[in-house]
Amino acid sequence: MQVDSTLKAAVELRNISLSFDNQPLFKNLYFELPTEKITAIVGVSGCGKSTLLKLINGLVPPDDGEIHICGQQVSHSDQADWRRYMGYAVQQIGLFPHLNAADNVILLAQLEQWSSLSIQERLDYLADKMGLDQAILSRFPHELSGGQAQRVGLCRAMMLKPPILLLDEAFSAVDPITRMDIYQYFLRLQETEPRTVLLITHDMREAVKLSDYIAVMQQGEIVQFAPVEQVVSQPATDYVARLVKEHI
Amino acid sequence: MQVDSTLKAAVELRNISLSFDNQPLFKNLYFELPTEKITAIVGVSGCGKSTLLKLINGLVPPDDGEIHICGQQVSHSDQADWRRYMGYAVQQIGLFPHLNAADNVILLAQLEQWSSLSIQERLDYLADKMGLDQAILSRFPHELSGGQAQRVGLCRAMMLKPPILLLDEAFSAVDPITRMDIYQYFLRLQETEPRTVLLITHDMREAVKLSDYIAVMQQGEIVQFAPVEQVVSQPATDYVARLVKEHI
Amino acid sequence: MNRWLIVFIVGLLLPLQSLAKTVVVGSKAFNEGYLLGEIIAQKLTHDGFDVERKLGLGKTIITYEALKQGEIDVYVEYTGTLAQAILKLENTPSLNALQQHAKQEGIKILPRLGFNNTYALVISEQMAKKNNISKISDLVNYPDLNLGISHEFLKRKDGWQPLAAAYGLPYQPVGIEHSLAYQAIANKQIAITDAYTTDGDIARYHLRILKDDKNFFPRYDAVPLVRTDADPALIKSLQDLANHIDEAKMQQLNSQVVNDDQSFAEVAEQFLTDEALIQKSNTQDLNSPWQSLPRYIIEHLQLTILALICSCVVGIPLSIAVYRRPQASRMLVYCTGLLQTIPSIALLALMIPLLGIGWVPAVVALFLYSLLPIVRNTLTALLTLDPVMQQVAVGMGLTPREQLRHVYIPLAVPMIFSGIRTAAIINIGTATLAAFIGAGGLGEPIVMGLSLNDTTLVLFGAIPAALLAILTEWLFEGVERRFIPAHLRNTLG
Amino acid sequence: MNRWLIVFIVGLLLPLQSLAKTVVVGSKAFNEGYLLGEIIAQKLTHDGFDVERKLGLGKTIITYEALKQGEIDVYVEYTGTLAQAILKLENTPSLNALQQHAKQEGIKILPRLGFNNTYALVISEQMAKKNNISKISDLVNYPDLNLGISHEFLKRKDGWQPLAAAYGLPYQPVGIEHSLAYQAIANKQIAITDAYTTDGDIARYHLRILKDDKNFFPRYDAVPLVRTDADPALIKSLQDLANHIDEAKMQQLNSQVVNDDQSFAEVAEQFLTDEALIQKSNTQDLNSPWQSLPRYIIEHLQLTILALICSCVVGIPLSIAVYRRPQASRMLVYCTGLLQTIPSIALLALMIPLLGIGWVPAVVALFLYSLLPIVRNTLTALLTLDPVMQQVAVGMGLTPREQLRHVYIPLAVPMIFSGIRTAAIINIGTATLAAFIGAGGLGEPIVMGLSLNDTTLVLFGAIPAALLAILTEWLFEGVERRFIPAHLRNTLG
Ligand SMILES: Nc1ncnc2c1ncn2[C@@H]1O[C@H](COP(=O)(O)OP(=O)(O)OP(=O)(O)O)[C@@H](O)[C@H]1O
Ligand SMILES: Nc1ncnc2c1ncn2[C@@H]1O[C@H](COP(=O)(O)OP(=O)(O)OP(=O)(O)O)[C@@H](O)[C@H]1O
Ligand SMILES: [Mg+2]
Ligand SMILES: [Mg+2]
Repeated sequence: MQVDSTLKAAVELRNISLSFDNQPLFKNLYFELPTEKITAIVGVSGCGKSTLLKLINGLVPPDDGEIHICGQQVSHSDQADWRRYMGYAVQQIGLFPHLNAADNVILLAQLEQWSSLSIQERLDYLADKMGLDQAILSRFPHELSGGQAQRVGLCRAMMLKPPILLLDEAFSAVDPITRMDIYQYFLRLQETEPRTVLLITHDMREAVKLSDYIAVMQQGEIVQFAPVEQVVSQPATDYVARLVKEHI
Repeated sequence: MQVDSTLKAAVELRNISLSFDNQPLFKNLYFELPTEKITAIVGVSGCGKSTLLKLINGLVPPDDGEIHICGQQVSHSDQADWRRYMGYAVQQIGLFPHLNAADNVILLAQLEQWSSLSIQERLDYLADKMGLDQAILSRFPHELSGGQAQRVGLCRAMMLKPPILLLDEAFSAVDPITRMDIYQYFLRLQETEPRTVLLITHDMREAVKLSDYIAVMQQGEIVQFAPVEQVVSQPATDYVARLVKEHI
Repeated sequence: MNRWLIVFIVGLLLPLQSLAKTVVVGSKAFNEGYLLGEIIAQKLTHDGFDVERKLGLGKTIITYEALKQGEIDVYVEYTGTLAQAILKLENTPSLNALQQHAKQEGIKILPRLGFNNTYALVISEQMAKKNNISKISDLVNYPDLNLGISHEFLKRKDGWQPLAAAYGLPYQPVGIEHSLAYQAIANKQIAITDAYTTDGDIARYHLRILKDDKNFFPRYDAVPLVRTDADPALIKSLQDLANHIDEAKMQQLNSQVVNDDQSFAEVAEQFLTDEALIQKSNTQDLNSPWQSLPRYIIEHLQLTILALICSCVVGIPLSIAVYRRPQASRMLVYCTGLLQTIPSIALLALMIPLLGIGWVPAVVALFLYSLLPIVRNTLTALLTLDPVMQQVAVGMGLTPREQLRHVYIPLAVPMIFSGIRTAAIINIGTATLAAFIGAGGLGEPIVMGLSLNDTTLVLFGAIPAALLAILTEWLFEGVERRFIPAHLRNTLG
Repeated sequence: MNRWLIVFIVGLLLPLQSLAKTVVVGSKAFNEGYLLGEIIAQKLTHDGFDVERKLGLGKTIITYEALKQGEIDVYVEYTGTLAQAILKLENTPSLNALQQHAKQEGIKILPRLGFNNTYALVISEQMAKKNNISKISDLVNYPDLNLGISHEFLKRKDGWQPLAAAYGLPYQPVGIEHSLAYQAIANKQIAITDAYTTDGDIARYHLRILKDDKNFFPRYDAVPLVRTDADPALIKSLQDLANHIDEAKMQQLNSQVVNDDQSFAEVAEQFLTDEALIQKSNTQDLNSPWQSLPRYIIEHLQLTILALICSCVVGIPLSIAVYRRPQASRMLVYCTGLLQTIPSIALLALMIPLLGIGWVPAVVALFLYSLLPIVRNTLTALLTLDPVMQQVAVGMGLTPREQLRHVYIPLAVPMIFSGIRTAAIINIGTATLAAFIGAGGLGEPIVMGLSLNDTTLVLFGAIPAALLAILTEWLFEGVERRFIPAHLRNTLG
């Protein structure tokens, strides 16, 4: 699959409603994810960012509304077919404890029956970019430090070169210097082979540095969704203004 | 127990050595944690920050060396007795899945047989400071967002008002605005009833804002340990300089 | 939560308590024993007692010991047996003397039922009339009569030889199978044989009992035995039966069972009504297994639940105590495993010399069998806990006991329950073997049915056992729903 | 990894294959049957065959069916039994005719061993000499002799009545217990009784068999039976035995067992050596259970392992197939639970009409019993998986099959193994009951020992069974060490 780059939105959520235990979280949410751009979602803890990613990935079915991926409406059961084209790094990292770091990363490629050569190549490439050495790759998850595990999870999400990437606070446990390297890698990648990336972060500077668009979420609503510069220069609400002021 | 505030170091590690699978991590590490001050540890992912906390808490016994807490040398088995006086928020959060958020927080107080009134009071106080409402407190861990869970973990560590607090990236999943509130709370607390706090962070600005001292760790060694201003103005190594430069 | 659990368990065990207060009627395992047991049971029921029957317990010594140890409260014994086989007295003492001896053992002998079931020589009525023979000493005059004597009586120390000596009988008897002897008399192949005085066939074959005019045979008077501390009301009720059954009556009752194919319950009721000892009840067939079904089920449940509780109470704490020490854990698993390799019948048999018969050895055996699944699942659950949870529990300063109580065990509970459920189901199956050692339960109709080749009776045990298994599953689903938060629960319940 | 597992399993099952190629010698369950079986077994062993003994199989029809279905390869039958009880022929046909009938059933009758074990009348040698009685028709002249005839012979359709009619015998015999008859003759209480011609007591009591000069009794010639497709070498070896045992010889051999307390193996070896059919071996006591121990253990292992493999192969996939559907999971647990409530002996007995005797029904029964712990643990493990792991597995795009194969099952493995280990241990225990239906194993010495009241023999089964249980634990510890990463392993192994 290739995301049709002429399409404005690789993913489109229309009129999504979702409640947990009769507590509505989303009410008629509309959201579109710009094709081949990096979009950051920021917002208060618990406002529904991770849940939005789960909706897109199909892990949580909406109570109501439509989800379009690459221009096609998909039902909850169809969504399974799209998942391999969406790399997904979950907030809890969630490495498989019975596989070592390398095996966690390459699992999908093995199932896709890549040649072991191309698997090794891709693994080495990603590990290098993420600052993981061979010793780390051969450890089991419980032997990794928090930041190492998070980067292994990131490699796992990116292994198949998915055209869509969903990153849920994927750099939060990585130290600033390594993080800079990863930013550089992403920005360069975006120039040569652009992906559609949706990243959740609490670091406004990360959002500004990495992304093309910023979506600000508040209590299950997108209060501002605009190119970075616009969010910084014309914050739509007080909340956005505070975010921008405190962190830039 | 009260930490003797005339003591320079509430915790002192002397000549600590530790290896994992014959890979030495610490070699003759010396570290002291200033009494009733906030100390931040920063450093590359995987350099040994979390392991240092585990050494202090007694979760990992050193291969060699001495650990002094409040001026007394403690053996690995003794360390158990000190743990209730050290609030510890682990990097993986680690809420108990069979208890709801509130029960996770109050467990230790219940075991200490606090009156239910003082338990409720303390819980309400902490929840308020951490921006957790009643609805969140009654949820089970798997129903919490990442940032909510992290704050519940923080409350749990602080429940017994421990004189020593070990915080392993305890704010990383919290949004910037809420985080500001928590900073304020900590700083005000430190003025009225000062604690000995050791916090690990990847956010240099957090370190600068919150802490009195900063320890910079590199590959199992403390390369600079000084008051914040000194680290900012006179970085001891290139690495420290880069850290300071990139993030302030 | 714990309160509910206790209420639940106590509720289930209550029937055991209430049963313990009923009167338990026992009997030895032969027709007359069953019948007398049934008569006593119906009399007591009529007098307002809550009666449990433990009929057909087996040999004399088992039944007597059961009475002494309180597993049964009354059974009918013969004075001769009591004197010789039980109290080991040399010559046959008077009833009074016997009473004294029994008292020392805590046993009280109640008044005779009225018949003396001893050995006798019988002759056909016709031949007796013809030759005017009425007592044994008359035989001296008829040396030409054919005597067919049962092998047992020929071999007994107090059998044929001393009898012949005492009376000076001039015969060389032929050994004969007792069951064929009457037919042989009817066919005139033999004239005289030995018999029990209450044998139902005596009337049927028109035989006359020769009077033991030299009082050679010891008396085997049927007497109910109770313990000396028995409820006076019970004794009173049993005394009503005194002298209501003479030899002829007993012969007739025996014959109704053997030859007319009536059930013990029918014959007993008929007798008691005829003698105006009880009023005729309107209930249907008393002997129907439907009537005993509740008792079977309750007994089965009690066996299973008691054993299960024991193995939980022993197995789980034991596993918890050793799980941190690999060697000890290994030993524990090996030992519980070894117990499993003892075949169930062998284990039950092994228990008898140690614990006697009844529900105690059965519960112990079941308890031993149900340890393995519980122990292994508890150990495995504790040893495969999420290491982060362990780190946090230790790191926050919980003592080892608190770690277990508040973290590890709650997290291990689904797996431990899984072991308990497996153990419970296996127990329900194995408990059907308990009937072999008189512990009752659903094994009773199964064992009876197998030996009588009565499939219906077998199903009376097998189907409820199967239903119990399903009920158990439901119950555990309910308990788990109560005690385990939904998201941690084995959702199939 | 999988390769090793397969090698391991095949390695364990190999003996089954090799045993399948041995000759299995059967016998019916009475002394002469055991003895003839042992003679054949030793002869075949001497001739280089790999011999397995399945002696004492039970009734005629079970043994015959076992031969027909290939579970045993040879046993000794009597021509009269073959004609009447098995082939249901009216009058007694010639050996040739019998051969024809048997052929249609795929059975080949080998030449007679030489004796005819039929009914006969016997008289004391002394009395015979005195009155010059040698054949049954002589009896017509001595109407005063006392005849004591066994109850069985009296009752048989082809027993006393037609015999008396055929010879015109003027006696009114007395029924007597067969076991007492010889003593009665010795005591001169009776003069004549019935007997089997090969009864070892005939010589001992100095009795003479009266010649059946009117050929009243049908012939019961002992003949080895094999299947028509039997190995010619086997037939050849068995033919060597032809005409080596006449009635007197058989009497003597029977007597050695019954009266001289020699073991079957000793008597058989003595006989074969005396007749120069084999050379005397130098080995110690052939009957020692030590000798059979390896076979017991191998059979036991095979039963247990086969059943365990079956229940893994069925139980684990079945649980995996249903675990997402609560209703189906519940049904599965209920059904496997129901199977557990059928008492083991009843289940084994139930199998006989369906699957005959031998190891097939035993394996099936064991398989059914070991399902529950495996199914329940598999289900519980899958249903209590860490939900984050499930989220990640689904979210990264694994198909349901891949989720199971690569995530859920590996994570569930410690718990599944725990179930398999419980099942294995329970199996080892329950397999001891397999001997009841001729499936061999360590139950064989236990069952034999229990019936002979020989504790040593019981221990010959019980101790290896216990050791097997420990061995099994070790084995599983090894397997787990091989297949489960250390940090996920139930560390006690
Ligand atoms: N059980 C273990 N076995 C082997 N290596 C281990 C084990 N635990 C930790 N390590 C290694 O020790 C090093 C230090 O780990 P630690 O968790 O202390 O790092 P950290 O400084 O906290 O990193 P981060 O910022 O990523 O959390 C890492 O390289 C890690 O891979
Ligand atoms: N299974 C659930 N049951 C009930 N409430 C839930 C459940 N899952 C999530 N929630 C609630 O929904 C809200 C949104 O959660 P979500 O994880 O999307 O937040 P978030 O924006 O990712 O927050 P964070 O920045 O802290 O990760 C939270 O208040 C959370 O408590
Ligand atoms: Mg989130
Ligand atoms: Mg860390």
